[in-house]
Amino acid sequence: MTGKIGFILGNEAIVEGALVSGATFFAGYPITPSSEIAERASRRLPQVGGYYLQMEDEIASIAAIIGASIGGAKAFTATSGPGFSLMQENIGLAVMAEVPCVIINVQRSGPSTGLATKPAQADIMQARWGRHGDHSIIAISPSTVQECFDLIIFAFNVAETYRCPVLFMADATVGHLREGCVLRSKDEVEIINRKRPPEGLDEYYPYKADEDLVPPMATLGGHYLSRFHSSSHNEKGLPTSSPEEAKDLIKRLYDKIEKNKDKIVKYKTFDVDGSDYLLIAFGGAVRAARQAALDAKKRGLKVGVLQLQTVWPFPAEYVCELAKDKKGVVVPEMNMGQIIGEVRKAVPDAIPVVGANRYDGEPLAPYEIMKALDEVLSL
Amino acid sequence: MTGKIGFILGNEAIVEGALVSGATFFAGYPITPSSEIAERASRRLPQVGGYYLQMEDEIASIAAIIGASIGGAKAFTATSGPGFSLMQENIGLAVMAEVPCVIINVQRSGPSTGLATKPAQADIMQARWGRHGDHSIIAISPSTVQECFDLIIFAFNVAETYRCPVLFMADATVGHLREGCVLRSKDEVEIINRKRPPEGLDEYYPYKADEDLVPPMATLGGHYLSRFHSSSHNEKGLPTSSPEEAKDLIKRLYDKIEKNKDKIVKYKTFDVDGSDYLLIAFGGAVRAARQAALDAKKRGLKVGVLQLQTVWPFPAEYVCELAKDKKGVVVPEMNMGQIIGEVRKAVPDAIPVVGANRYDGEPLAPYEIMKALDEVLSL
Amino acid sequence: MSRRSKEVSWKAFLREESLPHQWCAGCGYGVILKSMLYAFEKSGLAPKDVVVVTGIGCWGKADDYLYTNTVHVTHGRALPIATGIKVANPSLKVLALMGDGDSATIGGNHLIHSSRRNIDVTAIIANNLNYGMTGGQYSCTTPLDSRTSTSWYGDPEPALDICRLTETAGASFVARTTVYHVGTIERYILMALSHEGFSLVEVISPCPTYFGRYNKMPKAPIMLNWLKDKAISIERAKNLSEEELSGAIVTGVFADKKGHSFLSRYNEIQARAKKDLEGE
Amino acid sequence: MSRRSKEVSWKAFLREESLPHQWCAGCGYGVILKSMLYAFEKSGLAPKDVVVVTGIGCWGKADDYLYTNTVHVTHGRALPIATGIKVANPSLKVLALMGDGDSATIGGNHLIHSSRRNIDVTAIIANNLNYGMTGGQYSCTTPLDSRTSTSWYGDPEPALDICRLTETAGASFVARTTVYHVGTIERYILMALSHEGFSLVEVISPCPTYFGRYNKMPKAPIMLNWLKDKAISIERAKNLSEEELSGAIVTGVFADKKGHSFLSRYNEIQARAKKDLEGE
Amino acid sequence: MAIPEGEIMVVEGKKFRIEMRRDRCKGCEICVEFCPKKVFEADELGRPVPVRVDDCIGCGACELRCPDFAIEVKSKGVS
Amino acid sequence: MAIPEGEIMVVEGKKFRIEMRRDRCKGCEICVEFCPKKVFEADELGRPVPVRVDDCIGCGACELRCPDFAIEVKSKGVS
Amino acid sequence: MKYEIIFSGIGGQGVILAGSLLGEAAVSCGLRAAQTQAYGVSARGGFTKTDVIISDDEILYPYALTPDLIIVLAEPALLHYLNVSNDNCKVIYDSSIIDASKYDLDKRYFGLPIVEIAKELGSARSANILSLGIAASFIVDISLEQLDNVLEKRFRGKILGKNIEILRKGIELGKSVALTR
Amino acid sequence: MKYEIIFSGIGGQGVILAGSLLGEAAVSCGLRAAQTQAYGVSARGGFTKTDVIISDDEILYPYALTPDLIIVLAEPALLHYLNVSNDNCKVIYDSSIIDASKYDLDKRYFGLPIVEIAKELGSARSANILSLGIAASFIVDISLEQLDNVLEKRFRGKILGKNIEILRKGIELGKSVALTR
Ligand SMILES: Cc1ncc(C[n+]2csc(CCOP(=O)(O)OP(=O)(O)O)c2C)c(N)n1
Ligand SMILES: Cc1ncc(C[n+]2csc(CCOP(=O)(O)OP(=O)(O)O)c2C)c(N)n1
Ligand code: SF4
Ligand code: SF4
Ligand code: SF4
Ligand code: SF4
Repeated sequence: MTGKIGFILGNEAIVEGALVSGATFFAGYPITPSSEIAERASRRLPQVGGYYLQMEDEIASIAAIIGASIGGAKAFTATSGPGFSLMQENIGLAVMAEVPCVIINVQRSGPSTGLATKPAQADIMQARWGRHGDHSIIAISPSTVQECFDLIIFAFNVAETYRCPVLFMADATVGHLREGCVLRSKDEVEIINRKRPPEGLDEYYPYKADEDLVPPMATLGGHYLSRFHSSSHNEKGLPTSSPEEAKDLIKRLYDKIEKNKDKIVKYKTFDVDGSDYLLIAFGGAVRAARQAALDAKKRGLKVGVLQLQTVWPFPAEYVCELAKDKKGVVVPEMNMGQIIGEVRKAVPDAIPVVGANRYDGEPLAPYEIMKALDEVLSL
Repeated sequence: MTGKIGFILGNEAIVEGALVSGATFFAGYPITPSSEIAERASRRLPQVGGYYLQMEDEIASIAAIIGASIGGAKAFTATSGPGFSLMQENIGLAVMAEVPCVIINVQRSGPSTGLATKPAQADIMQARWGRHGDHSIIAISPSTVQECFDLIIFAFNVAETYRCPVLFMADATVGHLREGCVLRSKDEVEIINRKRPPEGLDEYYPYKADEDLVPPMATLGGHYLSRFHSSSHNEKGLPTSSPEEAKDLIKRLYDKIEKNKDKIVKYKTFDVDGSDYLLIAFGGAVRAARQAALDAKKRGLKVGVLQLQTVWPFPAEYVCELAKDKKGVVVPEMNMGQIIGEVRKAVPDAIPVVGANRYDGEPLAPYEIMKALDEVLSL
Repeated sequence: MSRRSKEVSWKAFLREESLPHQWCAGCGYGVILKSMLYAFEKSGLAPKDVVVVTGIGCWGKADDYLYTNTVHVTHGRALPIATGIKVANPSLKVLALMGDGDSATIGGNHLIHSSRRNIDVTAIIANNLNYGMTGGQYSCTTPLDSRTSTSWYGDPEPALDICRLTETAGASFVARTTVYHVGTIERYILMALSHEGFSLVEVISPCPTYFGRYNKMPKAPIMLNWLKDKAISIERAKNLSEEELSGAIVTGVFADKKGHSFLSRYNEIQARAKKDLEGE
Repeated sequence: MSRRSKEVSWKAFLREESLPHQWCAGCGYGVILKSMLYAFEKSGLAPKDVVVVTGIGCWGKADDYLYTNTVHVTHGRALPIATGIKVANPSLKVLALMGDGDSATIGGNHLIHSSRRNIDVTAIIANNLNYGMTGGQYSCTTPLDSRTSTSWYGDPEPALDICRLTETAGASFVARTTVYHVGTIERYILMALSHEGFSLVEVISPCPTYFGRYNKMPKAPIMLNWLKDKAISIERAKNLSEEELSGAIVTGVFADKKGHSFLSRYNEIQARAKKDLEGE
Repeated sequence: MAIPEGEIMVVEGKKFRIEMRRDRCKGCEICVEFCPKKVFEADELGRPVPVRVDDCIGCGACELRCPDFAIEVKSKGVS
Repeated sequence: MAIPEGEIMVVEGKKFRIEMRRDRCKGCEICVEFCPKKVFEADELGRPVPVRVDDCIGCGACELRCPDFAIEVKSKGVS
Repeated sequence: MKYEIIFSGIGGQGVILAGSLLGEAAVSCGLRAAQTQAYGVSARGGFTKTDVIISDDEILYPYALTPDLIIVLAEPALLHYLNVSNDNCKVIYDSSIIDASKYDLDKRYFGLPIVEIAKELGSARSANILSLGIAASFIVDISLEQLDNVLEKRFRGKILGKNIEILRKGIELGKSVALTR
Repeated sequence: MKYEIIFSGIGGQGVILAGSLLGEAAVSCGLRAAQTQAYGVSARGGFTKTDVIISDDEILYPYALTPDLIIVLAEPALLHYLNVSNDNCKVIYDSSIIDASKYDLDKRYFGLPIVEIAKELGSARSANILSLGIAASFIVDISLEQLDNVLEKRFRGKILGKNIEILRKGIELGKSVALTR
């Protein structure tokens, strides 16, 4: 499969991208609209010597990929809202024990069972805050089938680089979209693997971080003994209740994401230079946003689009930088307004920020964004 | 137990308050530092003809209280971080199916297993955003043992009034604190019970709301047939995939909380009139904040305290109103800074907002708040 | 034959206006639903006395077609929710309708602990040997090596025997039949409804759309005949070796024990507690 | 007696510097830990080949005292995590150490599905008949009517028989003993370690601090003698009625079946898949 | 052709009357297969028609087995 | 009195030597109860002392049963 | 160049397959294509549709806003498209299974006996392939060769042969309609 | 009037009980009281402590910031309180089980053979009640009657009698220390 173009589903492109990343382990529990990921993974992984595990539920699924990653594999799971909610506790485990893995949420309309087959982007705040305890998290969101492929590779790369779970927040509009997609080969993309400790150490401290705040991860069954821990622990991986050690750990886990934001945050801009208005969107909503910007151009308006490929950590400084000389900002989302809260925090009070929201299970349309833009124009 | 004073744990006061509220059903799974709630409930409930169920896990626990509430009981559960994370999916069910119930989270230090016996307030953003899909939620937080008693009654009352789950966000500093507490009797407090449909309707529509946006809840086994539904549903409680109906439902569920904010938001102020600085805190941190304000007074500073007894919905307008003529705001929290984000959104850009945070498992101390106040002074 | 209606007619429990139902052509769920309605009729229950809790799955849509109290919940959680309802309101007859995925895969923990607790709830498990709702993936009951949408090369996991498991865990009434053996469905459900303690009826059901299609049985009649061929009564099974039984569907009543339901035990707890309170 | 060390000495697996351990006086967990170390020694394994996954609970603290690879996870999830490790890295010997609450109450679903899957992992369940870590609440294995910190008036729920349940679910090696029968712990663990497929050893352990104290056995020796009295070998149990067995602790090997572990089955899947790929 | 909702096709036999709600029938052919007297035959769209209704012995198998509440067999004595 | 860490109490018997890590011992009295020769007796704080070490037959029960890695029984032939 | 095409019908008719084959052929011809699908209880006979956008430029919004062509294979689907806004849109419905006389359809609506023709050509189930041909005929830039190619990837043996034949018939039919454009 | 008192020791010594009895007695006397506890692996012999704040006014911060009295029943606890900042604080440690000679303690530290005295009075396990008495002696507003009352609620029979006696001995001891204040 070298560089060939496929006309495939976003969900399928995710699997192909994961394979190129070197993923050999998938564990999941089917759920609409993510099931094609499981289905393709079940067929593709054993072909390449990998494993597809269908677990008894989503808790077991996230647990199994954490285990597989500890065991040395690149591992991923896929789910949607209800399953994502069930995974929260153990996403926290991956954060605390510093286990790289990728969790895909193909978002559908909620709350609860909601409209099980219909798209939404209403789990994006949950991605940030869904589990207990202080921590930061990485979330990435694709808007095209090609991005499903390219960004899942990026997701695996950052997971491996920062020894942490990465949330891949797709949605049903992209997961169930078929488009042409260049299926790049391993040689055509950058693949990052987890940092290993140097050989010949007297003692390997599994949680002793390098300057990048990330501790090297030893190969299980290799020369060093490894320890992984869900409680507050010291550098040796032994539990501690020392306030200092506890604080240092939480702070490092937070900082290794926040202080490396530059490298984690990925975005795209369209016509932002010299534009008067800015649309800020992520995932499926980007498509409508770009169409709306084009339509607005026909009306003589200068509208730029900022696509957040990385949603968390949120690039507040960059958003502020980009927005501060605009006349107004519109935030199109397929939810009641979630990321708009971050935009509002980032953007100076003086600049109007208006949402273009849809939460009835239907994809957001360009005209709705235009309406929001008109609202901004009228302010 | 009429109006007598007990010297009891916050966790115990919660159970006594729940009993006064008329709660007859508890289902839970033990976890530090909430277990005394289960323990006391297991002893007290059968004494009054109620039921204590120890379920197989926290998912079953929240499910059982949802069932019990549907069955007609006032029901509650108690947990801490890991269990709270596991409950998220079915808290969403209670939101969607509109089932009144109270979920107590005695917060401890995370993420993951963290410092299992030590206090924190780091699940408060999770309380707001922990589950998938758009919705609003109510969260209440006590700062004294007396408030454990009084506010749990309030929690049951709002749950019953608005037919929704209410999150009672205590923390280990309060749950494991013993203080004198007036154990008021049923006659001394206001007890609200769920609204029932009028008799003699031709057909009862289980999800047809009154003007207050809340649908009356029929007695199960009574005259009308009831329907409860986790998917998008119409007024009859039948599933729908109509975008209009889906939207109306989500919007109503959101509005019934947000538009009734006045009645749901409960707070206390201390010396805010004429003060130059404002401390905004909730739960256990209030104690340190009030001490710090007192200490500051000795230094000649005028510092007021706003205690958010209701944290969600967040009273942004009121916070803005109160803060807008202050020289600065400090937000003390036993976390890395969570509610401060809401305060920042609410308060005009010009007013400095500084956090006083502690997240090493130790309770926040007054001097740490003083330090933050000094930082504000220096701005 | 139209049914003899001594009590409330089965039709009173059916939301006819919701028909045709959304199940596929040849899906066995309509048959199970109808059998349950027949059992309701015979049970002497009125719609308002009945609470049907459904999980998520094709079978979980059964509540759409019912005029009883209905509670449509999250995937896997029907049993603990039914438990709460029953305990809070013991006068109601509470049923939990679950697919095999719902009850035994994601919901397996609640299944064993409900069995152990012997909670006074009736579980009706429609086992179509795969996940119908999400497109035919394998389930914990999918026969070893079967093809499904996630086991293109065969399912590497052996199937769970729901009846043996729940019996071992302590369920006091356990029975299994198939949609082919249609008359027994009603009979077992009726027995379950009158049982005190946890009762469970598992009905193996054809899913021609997925399980059938993936396994060379694309039409309902073929699947029904397959069920007929695979079925062995529990009495006959007793004299067969494990090998002879491999792949068979053992049908019949696995357990039917009286007494000591959760509620009866909890009554004692309450009595002791009240004494304790008086003694305080 | 100091141990004959043919292979790596058991002491090489022990983090002596972490002693004294945090378990209470008389807690049986130290004995189980030591027996496991002896089994490690005899197994011929080296510390780096061993991965011990622990859940949350008193027994879940065992990793603090081990020089092996250790993975301390969330409550109830040791088995699926162990599953992931083993599948990703089949050359490792993967153990899951769990309490009764961890393994069978909150973790019950993983327990039955790991059994069914016959995943090549060894589960060592320390069953102290209650939740030690959180202060002695009842568990799914607490004997009916026992007093605990949440069953002041007696536990209304019957106890789960972990061995019978997992055997029924498909576990291929299942054995139970008690801390009183100390020699058998090492023996069963050694058998489990050399078993292909899912192996499980349940050890009933005294918790004098909680279960003992609440049930008139506040000291370890009393509890050990109680275990001795309650124990009946599986051979003897075969000839006893259900009534005679009520309250007894049946010990011995419940299942020891060869072949068809998950990994061996998945190897076949991969072989078929590779053919499919070539055929594409 | 779409079948109007609620329309009942009544086919009278010698002893029994078969009433079919064809708007509910999905053509699974269970009745065709399991009628012991082979009363039904599938039409071109796979929908059963009781072509040999006179052979009907009123066993009710089709009614019982129809998953779609589409068949009722009525004894002609009763209305 | 606190027992210094790591200090080993060695009691020599005729055939066997009992080494006790009293800093690890928690006084559960299992060794006292289960020694077939009743070699141990509990001191005032409940900590076992091998008072009849000469009776020791080297069965190792105390070592095996001690949950705290506090006892080793050594044959005097071996070092 | 940009086309917005909708295939609609009920679950089981294979309209989504038709859409994906069209998109795939377009991509093989060097065009861009995006195909969305509305999931419902589709496997169980409910309304289904797929939007196919084909363009020589980047496709931004992937849903049909101003469809150029709508193919309707069942009555419930027709109900969805009774009020199409685009004046230039053609709506082709299967007159062999839809009685359109009760609707007041303007000249944008054409009835073709799709299932009947497919049946005549040997397979009523290939109505979707006939529809594919009809749709393909509207897009000059899609070559017959690539259409054959995608069919070859999807089908084997006798069915493949049938479908190749049916595809051609569809293109023919489509052209006859296009003439009235 | 405000007192900050800390009882400390290791798990199993009942220091938390002592604290809660003191608080309860205070509340019964119409005072305010707050009692916190540090949980650790306390049931398993680790360090435990409880802060008891007693005041006639509302208690804001419930932790002892400037303790007036610290009672130390085990060596690991003493280590926590070697550097108390408050000049007026008294630290009373159990000299029968702590060898304080290795520490350089100033005059705020007093050794009392608490366990030994308790043992003499019949129950080494009642060292916590002795401590309760010591602490109570420092707070004039707590009446002996209420202290007896809370003991009566907690204990029965012979143990109650013993504890009432031990309590009195504690108060006596406390007073003797207070004299040096
Ligand atoms: C937490 C969660 N996980 C997954 C799903 C997706 N899902 C819906 S139904 C189902 C399984 C259906 O199988 P089964 O329970 O056997 O019922 P059937 O549809 O076969 O009747 C799944 C996996 C969900 N709704 N919620
Ligand atoms: C999700 C979750 N729920 C609850 C807890 C609290 N908890 C910790 S250990 C434990 C039970 C301990 O019992 P068991 O597993 O039998 O082990 P033991 O302590 O008795 O050895 C519980 C309920 C937790 N840590 N996580
Ligand atoms: S998918 Fe299977 S189980 Fe679901 S309705 Fe269709 S035939 Fe029935
Ligand atoms: S509480 Fe029980 S299980 Fe836990 S360490 Fe103590 S004796 Fe052992
Ligand atoms: S059994 Fe029923 S649904 Fe099936 S073909 Fe016959 S009448 Fe139609
Ligand atoms: S068995 Fe061990 S811990 Fe117990 S008393 Fe004897 S030496 Fe001490």
